[in-house]
Amino acid sequence: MENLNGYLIVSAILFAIGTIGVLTRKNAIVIFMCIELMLNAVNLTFISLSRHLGHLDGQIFVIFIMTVAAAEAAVGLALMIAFYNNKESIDVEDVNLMKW
Amino acid sequence: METLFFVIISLVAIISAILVITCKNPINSALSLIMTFFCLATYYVMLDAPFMAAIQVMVYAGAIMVLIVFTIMLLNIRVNATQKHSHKVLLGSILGIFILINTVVLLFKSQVSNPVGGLTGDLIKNLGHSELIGREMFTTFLLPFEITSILLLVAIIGSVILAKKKI
Amino acid sequence: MSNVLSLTTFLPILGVLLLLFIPKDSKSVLRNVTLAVTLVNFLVSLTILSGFQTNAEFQFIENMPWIAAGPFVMRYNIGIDGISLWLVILTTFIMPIAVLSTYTAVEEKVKEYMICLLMLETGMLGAFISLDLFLFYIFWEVMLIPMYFMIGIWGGKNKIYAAVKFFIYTMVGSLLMLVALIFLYFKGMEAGITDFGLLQFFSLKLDMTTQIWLFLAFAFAFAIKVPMFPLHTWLPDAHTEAPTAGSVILAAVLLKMGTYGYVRFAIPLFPDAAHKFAPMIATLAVIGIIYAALVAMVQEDVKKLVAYSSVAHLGFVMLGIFAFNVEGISGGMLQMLNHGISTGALFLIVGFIYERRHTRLITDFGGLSKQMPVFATIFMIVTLSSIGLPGTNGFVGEFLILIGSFESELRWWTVVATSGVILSAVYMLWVFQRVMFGELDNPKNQKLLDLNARELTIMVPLIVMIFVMGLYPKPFIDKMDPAVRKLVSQMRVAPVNAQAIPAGLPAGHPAMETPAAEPSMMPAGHPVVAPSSDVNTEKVVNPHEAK
Amino acid sequence: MFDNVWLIPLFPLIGFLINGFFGKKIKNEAVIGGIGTLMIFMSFIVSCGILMQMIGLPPEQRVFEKVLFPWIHCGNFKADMAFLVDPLSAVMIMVVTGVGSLIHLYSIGYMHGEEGFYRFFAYLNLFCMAMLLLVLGNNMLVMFIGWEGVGLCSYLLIGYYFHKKSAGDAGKKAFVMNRVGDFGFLLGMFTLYWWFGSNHNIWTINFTEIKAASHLLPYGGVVTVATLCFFVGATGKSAQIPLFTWLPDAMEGPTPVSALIHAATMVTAGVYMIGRMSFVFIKSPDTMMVVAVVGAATAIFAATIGTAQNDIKRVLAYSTVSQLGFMFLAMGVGAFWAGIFHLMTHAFFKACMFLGSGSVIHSMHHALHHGHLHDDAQDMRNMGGLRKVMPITFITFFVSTLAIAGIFPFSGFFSKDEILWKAFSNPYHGNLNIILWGTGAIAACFTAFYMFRLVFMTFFGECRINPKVKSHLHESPLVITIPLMVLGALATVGGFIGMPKVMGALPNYLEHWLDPVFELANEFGTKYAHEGGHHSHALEWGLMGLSIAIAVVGIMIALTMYVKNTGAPARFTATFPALHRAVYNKWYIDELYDFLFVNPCKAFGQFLWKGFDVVVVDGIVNGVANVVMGFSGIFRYMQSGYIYNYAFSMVLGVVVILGYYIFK
Repeated sequence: MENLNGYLIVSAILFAIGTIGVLTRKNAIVIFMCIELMLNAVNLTFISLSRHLGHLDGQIFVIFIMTVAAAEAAVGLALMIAFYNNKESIDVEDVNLMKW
Repeated sequence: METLFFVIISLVAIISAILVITCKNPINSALSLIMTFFCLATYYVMLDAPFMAAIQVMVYAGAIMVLIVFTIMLLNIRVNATQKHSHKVLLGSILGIFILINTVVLLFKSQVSNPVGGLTGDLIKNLGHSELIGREMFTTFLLPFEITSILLLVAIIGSVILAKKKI
Repeated sequence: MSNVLSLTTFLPILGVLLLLFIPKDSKSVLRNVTLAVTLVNFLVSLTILSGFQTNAEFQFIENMPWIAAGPFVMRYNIGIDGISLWLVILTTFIMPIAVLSTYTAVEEKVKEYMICLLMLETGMLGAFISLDLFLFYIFWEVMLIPMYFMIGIWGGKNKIYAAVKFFIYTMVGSLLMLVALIFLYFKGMEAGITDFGLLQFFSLKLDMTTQIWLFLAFAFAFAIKVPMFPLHTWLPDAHTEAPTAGSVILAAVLLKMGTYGYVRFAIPLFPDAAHKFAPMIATLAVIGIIYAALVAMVQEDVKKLVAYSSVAHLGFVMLGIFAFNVEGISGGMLQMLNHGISTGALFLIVGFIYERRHTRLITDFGGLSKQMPVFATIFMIVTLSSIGLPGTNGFVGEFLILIGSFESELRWWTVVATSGVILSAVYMLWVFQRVMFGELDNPKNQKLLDLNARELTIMVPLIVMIFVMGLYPKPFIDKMDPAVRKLVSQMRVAPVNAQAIPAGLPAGHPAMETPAAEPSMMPAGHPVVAPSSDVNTEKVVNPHEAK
Repeated sequence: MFDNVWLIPLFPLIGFLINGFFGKKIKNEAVIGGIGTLMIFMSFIVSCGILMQMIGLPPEQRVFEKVLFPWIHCGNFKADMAFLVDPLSAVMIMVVTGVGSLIHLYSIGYMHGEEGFYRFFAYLNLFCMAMLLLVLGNNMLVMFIGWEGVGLCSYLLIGYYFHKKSAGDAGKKAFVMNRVGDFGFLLGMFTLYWWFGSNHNIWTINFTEIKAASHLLPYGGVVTVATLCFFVGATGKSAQIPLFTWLPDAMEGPTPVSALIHAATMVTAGVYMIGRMSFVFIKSPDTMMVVAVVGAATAIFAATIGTAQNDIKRVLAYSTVSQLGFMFLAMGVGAFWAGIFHLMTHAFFKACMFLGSGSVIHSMHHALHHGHLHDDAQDMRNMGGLRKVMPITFITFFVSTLAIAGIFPFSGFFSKDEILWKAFSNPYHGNLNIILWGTGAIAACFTAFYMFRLVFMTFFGECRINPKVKSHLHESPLVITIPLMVLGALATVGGFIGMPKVMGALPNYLEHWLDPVFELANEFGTKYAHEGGHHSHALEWGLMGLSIAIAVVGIMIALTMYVKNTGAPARFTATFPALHRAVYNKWYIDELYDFLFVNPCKAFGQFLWKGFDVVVVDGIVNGVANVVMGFSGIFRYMQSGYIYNYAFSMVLGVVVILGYYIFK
C-alpha cells in the first residue's frame, strides 16, 4: 500500500471539514450530517489502515461504527422531530434549556 | 493512472464535503453528502474492501441519508437567509484548520508500522471479502455483534417513543 | 451460624430486594414487610448477644478478601467486641420502633422511604462491625445517603437546607478522615502492614507529629458526627426537618457513630495524641454541655429543644470517654445506649403530638395532661430518664461518666459538667410544664386523642428499657467491661492517679498498669492485645476485697 | 426481721404500682385510699418489728446491712442496692412510716372527691418508697436514689393541680432548687470517693466502709471541700439559706403533701444526711461552723418572714424553714442527736399543725364553696373564731403550737432547749457560741410570736368569714381528726424520750439509742474541742428557764397585738411601711434570684442561640457555602446552554491537548 498517506490526508481533511460544519452551522440536521461526515472520515482511516496492516479488525470496527451511526440517526432524527414539534424549529440556538 | 483516479476522487469528495457545510438549503447539503459517501465507497473498492463499499452505499447513502432527507422534507424547514454569527464561522473554521494541521503533522511525525496480519490482496481475491468479514464477525466478534443487535433494538424503541406525540 | 454478623448486617438489604417486588400503592404491605424484616433482624441480632462470650476479644470474626488494588488491600473483615455489641443491639432494637412510628406519619413515597430505612440500617450496622478501616469508611458513607434522602424528601418545610447542611457537614469531616486513612495506610505499609485491618494498626508505632495530625483529622470527622460544640449546628436543623423516624434514628444511632469512632478508632490508634488533646476535647465537651443546655432552655420548638439536649448528652459521653478510665468509658458507652433510648423516645413523643397538631411550637400547647394522661405519663418518664433521675437509665451512665472523669485528670471539667444536671432539669421540666401543665385553653388541643395501641406498642419497649437499664445495668456493664479494660490498657493512662497511690498497695486501678518503671516504653507500641491474665488479675484484686 | 428490711420500701412500691396502673379503673376511693394506707402501714409494722428486734440487741450489734442485688459495678466503682439498718435509720423509718401512715389515712378524707384521687395516692406511696430508700440506703448512691426520688415526688405532688400555672411553677422551682443541691451532693460524693481511692486505694461510697476508714481523713482540707459540697446538697433539700425559697411556694400542693413532704420527712433529709455522715462532717471545723451559722441564720431569717404572712400554710412553711434551721444549728454545734430529736418532734407537731390547717382549709373551702364565694380559703384574714366550730382541730393545733413554741412539758421544749443549750455550751465554736445561742433564742421568740399570731387569727376572736356561709363551717370527719389526735398526743409526750440529764426524771433514751451512731463523731470532735466546756447545772437550768420566758414573751406580744389590741398590727405597719413591705415580700429574695440567676440565664441562652449559634457558627458555615456559591455564580455563565458553545469548547480541548502532545 504505497498510497496510505493520501488516504489518511483525505480522511483528515474530511474530518476537519466535518468539524467546521458542526461548529458553524445552526441547523441541527446539517450538524447531524456533519457528524456523519466525521464518522465516515474515521471509517476511511480505519479501512485504509486495516488494508495497510493486513488485519481485518479495523473493518469489523467500521461495521460497528456504521451500526452505531444507524442507531444514532434513528434516535437523533426522532429527537429532532420531537424537538420540532415543541419549538417549531430545529435551530440549535433554540436549544438552550440546559443553561445555568 | 491509479494516482490520477485517486486525486480526482479526492477532489470530488472534498468539494462535495465543503458543499455540505456551505449550502444554505439542507437538501443540497444532503445531496452533497451522498456524493461524498459515494466517493468514500470508491475508496473502499480501491482499498480491496468491496464489501465495505457495498455496505457504505447501502447503509449510508441508502438508509441513513434517505432517513435524513425524509426528515428534512417532513419538517419542511425554512431556510434562514442570514447567518447571524459571523465570528462563529470564523472561529469554527480556525479551529477546524487547527484540527487539520494537528492531524497532518501527527501523520508526518509518526511512523506507521509494517503489516502485522496475513491479509493480502491475493487472499481477498481468492476467498472473497465478504467471507473473510463474515468469518471474523461470527467467530471472534460474535458477542459484540449480538450486543449490536440489542443496541439497534434500543434505538428502535427509543426513536419510536421520542417521535410519537402520545404513546 | 458463624456468619450471623453478616446476616444481621445484610438482612435489611434482602428486605430491600423484597420490597422492590411489592407495588408501591400497597402501603400497608410495604410497612408490614419492613417491620417484619427489622423485627427478624432484631431477633437475629439477639443470637449474637446470646453467643457473645464476655471477654476482650473480637468475636464472630469474618475475614475474607475483598478488594486488592495495587498497594491497597481491603478485606471484608468484621467482628464485634463488648463495645460494639451493644451498639449493634441498639440499632436493631431501635429500627422496628422507628419503622412502626412511620405507619401514619409517612403517606407519600412509602416504598422509597422504607427502602431508605432498611439501607440505613445496613449502613449503621456495617459501620459498627467493621474491623477494616476501609470497610468502615464505606459503611460510614453508605449510611449518609439514605439519611440525606430522608431529610431532603420527607422533611419539613426547610428540608433542602437541612439536608444539604447535614450532608456537607458530614462529608467535609469524612473526606478528611479518608485522607488520614490513606496516609495512615502508607505509614502502616512502611511498618509491614498488609491490609486495612484495624487490629494491625493498633500495634503501629507512630511518632508524635504524625499521630497529632492523624488524630486531628479523625477527631474532626467524628466531632462533626457527635456533634461537638462548635460543629453542632447541623444537628438542630437536621432534627427539626427530618421526619420522626429519621430523627429517632439520627439521634439514637447515627450520633453514636461519632462517639463510637472515638472509642474504636481515634483513641486507640493515636493514644498519645489523644492524651495530648484530652483537655481540649474535654473543654469542648463541657462547653457543649452547658452551652447546649442554655440554648435548649430558650427554644420555642420542642424538637429543636430535644436536638440541643442531644448535644448536651453527647458532651457527657465525650467527657467520659476522654477520662480514659474504666468508669468513664463504660459510662460513656452506657450513656450512648441511654441517649439512644431516651432521646429516641423523646423524638417519638414529639412526633406523636406533631402528627396530631402539625405544630411543634411550645406555645401552641399547654394542659395536655388533662386530655392525654397516658401520653403525659410516658412523656414524664422519658423526661426523667433524659435528665438522669436515679432509677432510670440516664442516671447510671451520667453518674459513671462523672465519677470516672472526676477521678481522672479532668476533675475541674467534671465540676462544671456536673452543673449540667441542674440545667438539664431546668429545660426539660420547663418544656414539660409548658406542654403538659397549665390550662387546656387552646381549642385545638381540647379534642386531642390519647395514644393509640400502636403508639403504646412503640413506647412500651423503650420505657421498659429505661427502667431495666436504670435498675439493673449490670449485664450491660459486664458485657462491655473486658473490652473497655482492654481499651484502657491500650491507652496507657498517664500515671496521674498512680502517683498518689503509695507503693506496695495492690494494684486496683487500671492506671497502675502503666509501666512507670519503663519510661522508655512511652513512644513504643502499646500492647495489641492485653494478655487475658492481666484482665483477670485486675478483677481479682478488687479494692473492696483487698481491704 | 432485719433480713426483711427490703419489705419496707417494697410495700409502698406495690401500692404505687397498683394505684398507678389500675387506680383509674378501680375508681372506688375507699379501695384506692385503703390500698395506699395499708401498704405504708405494713411498712410501719415491719419497721416496728425491726425496732423491737434492735432494742433486744446489745448496742454494738445494732448495725445490719442487707445487700439486695448488685447495681452498678464498674471498674473500681461498686454500688449495690443495699440497705443499712442501724439506730439512726430505725428512728427515721419509724417516723416516716408512722407519720406517713397517719397522713395517708388523713388524705382519704381530705382528698375526697378530687379528680386525680388515685394519682395522689400513687404519688404518695412512691414518695414513701423513695424516702425509705433514702433513709435505708447503705451507700450514698442508694441514698441518692431516694434523694432524687423524693425530689421527683415532691415535684409531682406540688404540681398536683397541674392546671394551675402557679402549681407547675412551684413544682419546677422545687425540683430545680433540689437539683442545685444534688449537684453539691454529687460533687461531695465524688470528692470523698476520689480522695479515699487515690490516697488509700479504698474505692467506696459505702457508709459503713467510709466510717471504718474515716480515721484516715484529715481535719479540714479535702474534708471541708467534700462536706461543704454535701452541705449544699442538704441546703437544697432542707430549704436552708440560700436555697430555701422553693419551700413556701411548695405550699401549692395539697395540704397532706405539705404535711408529709414539706414538714415531716423530705425536708429533714438534709439533717438526716449530715447525721448519717457525722463522722465526716465533724472532721472539718470550718464546715461545722458554716452549718451552724447557716442554720441559725435560716432560723431567724425565715422566722421574720413568717411574722408577716397571711396565708396559713405559708406561715407554717416559713416556720418549717425556721425549725429546719434549728436542726442544722444542732448539727453544726455537734449535737447530732439533738438535731435528730428535733427532727422527730418537729415531724409530730408540724405534721399535726399542717394537717390541722388542712382541716381548717377543708372546712373553709366547703363553706365558701356552698356560698359560691371565691374568697381565699387559706387566708387567715378570712378566718377567726374557729375554735368553737372545730374543737378537735383547735385542741390538737393548740397543743402543737405550744410544742413548737417550746413550752414545758410539750415535746418541742425538750428538743429545742437541748439545741439552744448545746449552741451555748458546745466546745467547738468558741466565742461564736453566744451569738449562735442568741440568734436561736431570738428565733425561738419569733417562733412563739408568729405561731400564736396564727392561732389567734385562726381560732380566736370574731369569725371574719362571710356571714352568709358561717353556718356551713363544721368539724372535719373522723378520718381527718383521728390522725390529728394521734399526732397531737405525740406532740405532747414525744419529748419525754429525750429528757435532759439535769431533769433526771427519765433517762435520756434517745441520746443513748443514737449513741452508737454518733460515738465516732464525738470522738473525732474532741480532737479540736476547746477546754473548759464544763458548765454548771445551775446555768443549764437558768437557760432553760430563760428559753421558756422568751417563748412566753413571744406569746404575750402575739396576745397583745392580735387579741387584746387588734388595731396594733395596722399601726405597726403604718409606722414601718418599708420594713413591713420587705418582710411581707420575703425580703425580695425571689426577685433577687430572678435578677441574679434566672433572667441572666435566659438572656444568655437567647444570646447563645440567636447570637452565637445562628450568627457566628452558622454564619461561618453558610458563609463558606455562600463563597462557593458566589464563585459558581460567576462560573455558571460558562454554561450558556448553546450546544455549539459546548462543542466548541470540546474541540478546543481536543486541539489543545493533541497539540500539546504533538508539538511538545
